[in-house]
Amino acid sequence: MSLDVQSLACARGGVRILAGVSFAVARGEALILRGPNGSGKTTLLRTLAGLTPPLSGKVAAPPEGVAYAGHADGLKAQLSVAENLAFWAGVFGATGISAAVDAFDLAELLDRPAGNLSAGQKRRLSLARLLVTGRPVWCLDEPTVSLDVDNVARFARAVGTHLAAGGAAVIATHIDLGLPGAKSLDITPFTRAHQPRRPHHDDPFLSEGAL
Amino acid sequence: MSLDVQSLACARGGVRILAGVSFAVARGEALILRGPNGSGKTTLLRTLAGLTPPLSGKVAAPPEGVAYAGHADGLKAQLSVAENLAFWAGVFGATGISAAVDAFDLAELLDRPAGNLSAGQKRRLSLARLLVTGRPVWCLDEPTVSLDVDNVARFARAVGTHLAAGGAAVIATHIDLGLPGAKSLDITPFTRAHQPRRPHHDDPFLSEGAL
Amino acid sequence: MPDLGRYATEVLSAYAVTFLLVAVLIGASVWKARKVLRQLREAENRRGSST
Amino acid sequence: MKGLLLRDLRLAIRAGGGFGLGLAFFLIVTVLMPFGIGPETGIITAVAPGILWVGALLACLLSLDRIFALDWEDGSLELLATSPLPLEALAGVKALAHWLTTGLPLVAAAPVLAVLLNLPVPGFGWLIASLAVGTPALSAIGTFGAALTVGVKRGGLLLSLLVLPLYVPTLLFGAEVARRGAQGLDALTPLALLAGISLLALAAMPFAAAAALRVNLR
Amino acid sequence: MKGLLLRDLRLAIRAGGGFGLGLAFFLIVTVLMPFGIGPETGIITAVAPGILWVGALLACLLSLDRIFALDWEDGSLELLATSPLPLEALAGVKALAHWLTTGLPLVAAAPVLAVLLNLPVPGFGWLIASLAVGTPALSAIGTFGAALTVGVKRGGLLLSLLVLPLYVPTLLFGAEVARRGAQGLDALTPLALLAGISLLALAAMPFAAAAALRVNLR
Amino acid sequence: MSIWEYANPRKFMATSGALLPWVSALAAILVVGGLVWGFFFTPDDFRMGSSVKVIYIHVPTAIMGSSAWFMMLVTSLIWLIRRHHVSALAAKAAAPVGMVFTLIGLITGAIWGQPMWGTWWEWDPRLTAFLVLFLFYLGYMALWEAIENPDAAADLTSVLCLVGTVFAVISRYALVFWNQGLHQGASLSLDPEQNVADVFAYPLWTCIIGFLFLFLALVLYRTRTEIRARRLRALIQRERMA
Ligand code: HEM
Ligand SMILES: Nc1ncnc2c1ncn2[C@@H]1O[C@H](COP(=O)(O)OP(=O)(O)OP(=O)(O)O)[C@@H](O)[C@H]1O
Ligand SMILES: Nc1ncnc2c1ncn2[C@@H]1O[C@H](COP(=O)(O)OP(=O)(O)OP(=O)(O)O)[C@@H](O)[C@H]1O
Ligand SMILES: [Mg+2]
Ligand SMILES: [Mg+2]
Repeated sequence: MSLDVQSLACARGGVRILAGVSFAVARGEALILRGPNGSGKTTLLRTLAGLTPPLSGKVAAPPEGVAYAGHADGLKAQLSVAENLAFWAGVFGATGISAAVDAFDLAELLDRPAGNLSAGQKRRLSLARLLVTGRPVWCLDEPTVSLDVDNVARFARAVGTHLAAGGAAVIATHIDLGLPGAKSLDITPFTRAHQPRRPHHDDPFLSEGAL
Repeated sequence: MSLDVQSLACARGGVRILAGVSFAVARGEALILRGPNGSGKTTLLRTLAGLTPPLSGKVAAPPEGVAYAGHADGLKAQLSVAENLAFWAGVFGATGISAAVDAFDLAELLDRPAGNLSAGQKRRLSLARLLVTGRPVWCLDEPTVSLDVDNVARFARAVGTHLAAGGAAVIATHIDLGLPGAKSLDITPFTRAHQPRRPHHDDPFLSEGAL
Repeated sequence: MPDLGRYATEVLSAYAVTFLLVAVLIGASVWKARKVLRQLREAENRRGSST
Repeated sequence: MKGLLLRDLRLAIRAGGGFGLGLAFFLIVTVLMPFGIGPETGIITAVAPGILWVGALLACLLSLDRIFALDWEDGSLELLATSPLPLEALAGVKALAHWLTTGLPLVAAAPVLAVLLNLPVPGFGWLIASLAVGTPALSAIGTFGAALTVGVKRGGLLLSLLVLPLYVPTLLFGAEVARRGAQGLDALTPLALLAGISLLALAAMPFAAAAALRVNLR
Repeated sequence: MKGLLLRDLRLAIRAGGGFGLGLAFFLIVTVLMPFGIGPETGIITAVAPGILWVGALLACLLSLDRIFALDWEDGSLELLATSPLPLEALAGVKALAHWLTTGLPLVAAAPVLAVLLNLPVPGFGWLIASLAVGTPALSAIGTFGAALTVGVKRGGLLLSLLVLPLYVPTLLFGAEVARRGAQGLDALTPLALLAGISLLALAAMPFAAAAALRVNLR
Repeated sequence: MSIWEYANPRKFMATSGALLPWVSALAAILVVGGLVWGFFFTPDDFRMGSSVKVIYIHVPTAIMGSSAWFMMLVTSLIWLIRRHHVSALAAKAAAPVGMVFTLIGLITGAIWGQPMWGTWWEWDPRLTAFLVLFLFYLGYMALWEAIENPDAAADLTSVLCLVGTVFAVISRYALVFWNQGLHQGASLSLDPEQNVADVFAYPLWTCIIGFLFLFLALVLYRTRTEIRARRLRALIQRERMA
């Protein structure tokens, strides 16, 4: 089992957003997170990646950890595409960047400063970073934003390869990614609006009775 | 005729990206710009909005000007949703923000600081800004990024209303927006790769012969 | 060599500093000119061979 | 334009205490200086007007990069540039907002700090006058510098490098007014010259800043 | 970690001349001070060590907000936090990179500026020694401050406010070393104390900074 | 044919290539000749002793240090008004040269100050204004480096040059007001009463003209490099976009 989530409650900025989330993603599996805007996909992914501590419940991730890619690209405008990738390869102890470059067709852009790329090119570069992390579980937040149709397909292939190699992925998205065997999870039932009123609150100042 | 573009050449960072672009958008019409990542949609829209001067050719826009919405949201994290909208309404001399709030269903978010919104909520707010500009021509760069299906439909309705009121819109996007009568323009033929080599260059340092 | 008297250090160091700085300036200019010229040649060749 | 000014003031207050911060920085520099200089009161009194002026100048400097950079980063500057507001007015309003949040509090606080540095009491009036007349020039010149470097990420240091030489005449006359005032000499002439510089800066800078913004937005 | 250090140095150089800028700022502050204080050489010489130390401190201060803010804004900091690199190492490397781009050049340039302020020649050695020993503390403490304020947009002024009080002991002993050195008195004791502060800051700050980062990233 | 023809990069390269050897030779002959003349074949001054020999480098470099800024002002204006690229690049090329000459003027002045005034540095308006000029050079060059798009950099540095000039002039007056000073007045003025003796004046003039030619040679040479670098940049960008 690659990622195992049990009755997780997540908060953002001190407010509980989700509660009672449980699911498991095995090796070779992808899970698509669905839910309307503001339902808490980003919040959940940040908790899975270990950036925000969970309010309650637990996340069992593999010991090598999770690779996270959020709404922001995390690129250095002054460094070239190759330098950006090589830096992350160095941080994660990867051996080379060529596989990542090939998977996202970055060969022609290698010498360009990342700041001069178009929105979709930047996104491709930031997705290529996932391949140099060598991590088994990917947590991706709307990875295909501003990608054109060809590049969405390229991304789907990259995810497919990752899964085939025994990886796992949790992907929040609003569009159809074209990943054949992927399970899908709608997080709406776990949001506050759909939860029963609970006697026990996460915020100690919210317990019953006026002050 | 609302927007009339004649043999326009656009540059980004001093490099010519597009040449020979000509089209016209009449009142009540929408034009969808298509093209793969990095083909020059953003560059073209910035030129239409008057941010970058054209290399050659001309853009005839209505005297009231063009409303532009780019990849960046242009929101102030510390101001509430209502304050953000009211500010732009003030700048553009609009009378109120309630139409914009209704069109993008922002009523529940009005008091929230814009920095605490989710990606899709931010995007809705930044689209609502278009309604308070009161400008007849909208130039939108991938407006539906991170919107869920309901909100894409909401956006399409807002564009429809704008067109019905005699407005016009130029929209770059990779997905299907569900705008019925919209024309579509693929900009690939105007990119450098598809242009004949020209003897005369836009850059005086590129003329033939070594230095 | 003229007798510089008690100002020898001052005068000589002034001249030395001047020569040093001018030499650095000329050296840097030549170095950059060479580098740019070499790179430009390479770029022109690439361009020539590709067309 | 009023809306823009109000927004900028509101942002300055919400984003971590606009008014207070410049003031606090001013206070700290003034307090630190004696630590650096050593405890002899005589020397401190002699250099007090200069320290106060340099402190005011640095407090201005540190807040300059907020003028345009925030709007640049989140895309508001592009949107403002396509709005009906001319860029010259934008630059003027920005300079005004900067002065209101930085210069004005300094003027108000200067006498208190002057006490800390043992400035002679008759000099207080002149100190306040010099700051009141001089700080608008600092804001106007700084707005120009901020417009020049708006495209440079975290260009705070570059901005200081460009702006500080431009601050020289303002600082010279400002400190001269304060110093002469403290010594009971005639301070009207430098004050008039300082006012001249301020007027020049206020009149010319919005145009230079707008030109720089236009280039940077291309 | 080496990769991170190299990246930071490279960024500092590309993003508008990292090494040169701190230096230039130092130079300018040193030049501005006499403008404020007045041209009398005697007074300037008396306050020279203090001015140099305050100048160095401000040059550090102005570049602090680059330490984490850029990585925060573009999302790299989140990615680094989920990487195998412990946040403590990250903070240490960042402090080192900051010192290499800011502190080190200041140490090298100080004697030249000392000439401008007529510092007596025997004091030069002590001035350099005090800066060499003291600036690492400035970078380490500053890194902690930067980690505390990383979530605040353009928190430059807030950062200065937090960090300045923490800088007081370093400044006190540093300027004391330089002053005693210039006057030919014994400067070894304050130098030893300064070294103690530096060691303490270097040892403790990475942990404090990492804790602050962890909170800010939540 | 108008003078603006020379603003075309190709034309400029041809002309400057032909001129450069002559200008450099002249510069070398005049500078070396003037310095040798001054250093070996002039007597000591009755007041300043042998230290007067510093004048042959101090004065020419100081003059060129400020003239270089003036040249940059003119070329910046030409760029802003007529948008000739070579003009902007010439300003960029001149800045480091002017900066180094200013630095030499400062250092030799400081060295000279020690025997003459008993101090390395004095907050004299002349000297201080010169120091401020040096700071302007630093800022100007830093701005060129910081901005990536060459045309935008040319625009912004030109505006900075204009604004900076105005403030440099104001600073000069402010400094005189602030401190009356020690430094020599004009010693090569038209008024024969004030002038230095002819023995010093002739080699001095040779050096001034020599340094002028040295400046010209360096600026021509560096402008050629800048033009090539600009073309290199354009070529590389086109390669990448293709
Ligand atoms: C750091 C110290 C000094 C600096 C920065 C400095 C700077 C200058 C400058 C800017 C000029 C003006 C050139 C022009 O544009 O006409 C100049 C000229 C001159 N300096 Fe200095 N100077 C310094 C020290 C000295 C000293 C110590 C002496 C001799 C006692 C001296 C003697 C002269 C003379 C004779 C001229 C020529 C004046 C003229 O013909 O206009 N300078 N210096
Ligand atoms: N910093 C914050 N402080 C408080 N509330 C926040 C903060 N960030 C987000 N929220 C709120 O938390 C809820 C969940 O946000 P989240 O970003 O997880 O949504 P999402 O599912 O990713 O939405 P989207 O599809 O728009 O990206 C939203 O209602 C949002 O307004
Ligand atoms: N600042 C810049 N300097 C130089 N080239 C740039 C700059 N910004 C973008 N480019 C290049 O210009 C081309 C067009 O970019 P543009 O952003 O217009 O593409 P786009 O069609 O909007 O792409 P996307 O769908 O990815 O947003 C791209 O090849 C890009 O790499
Ligand atoms: Mg989200
Ligand atoms: Mg785009």
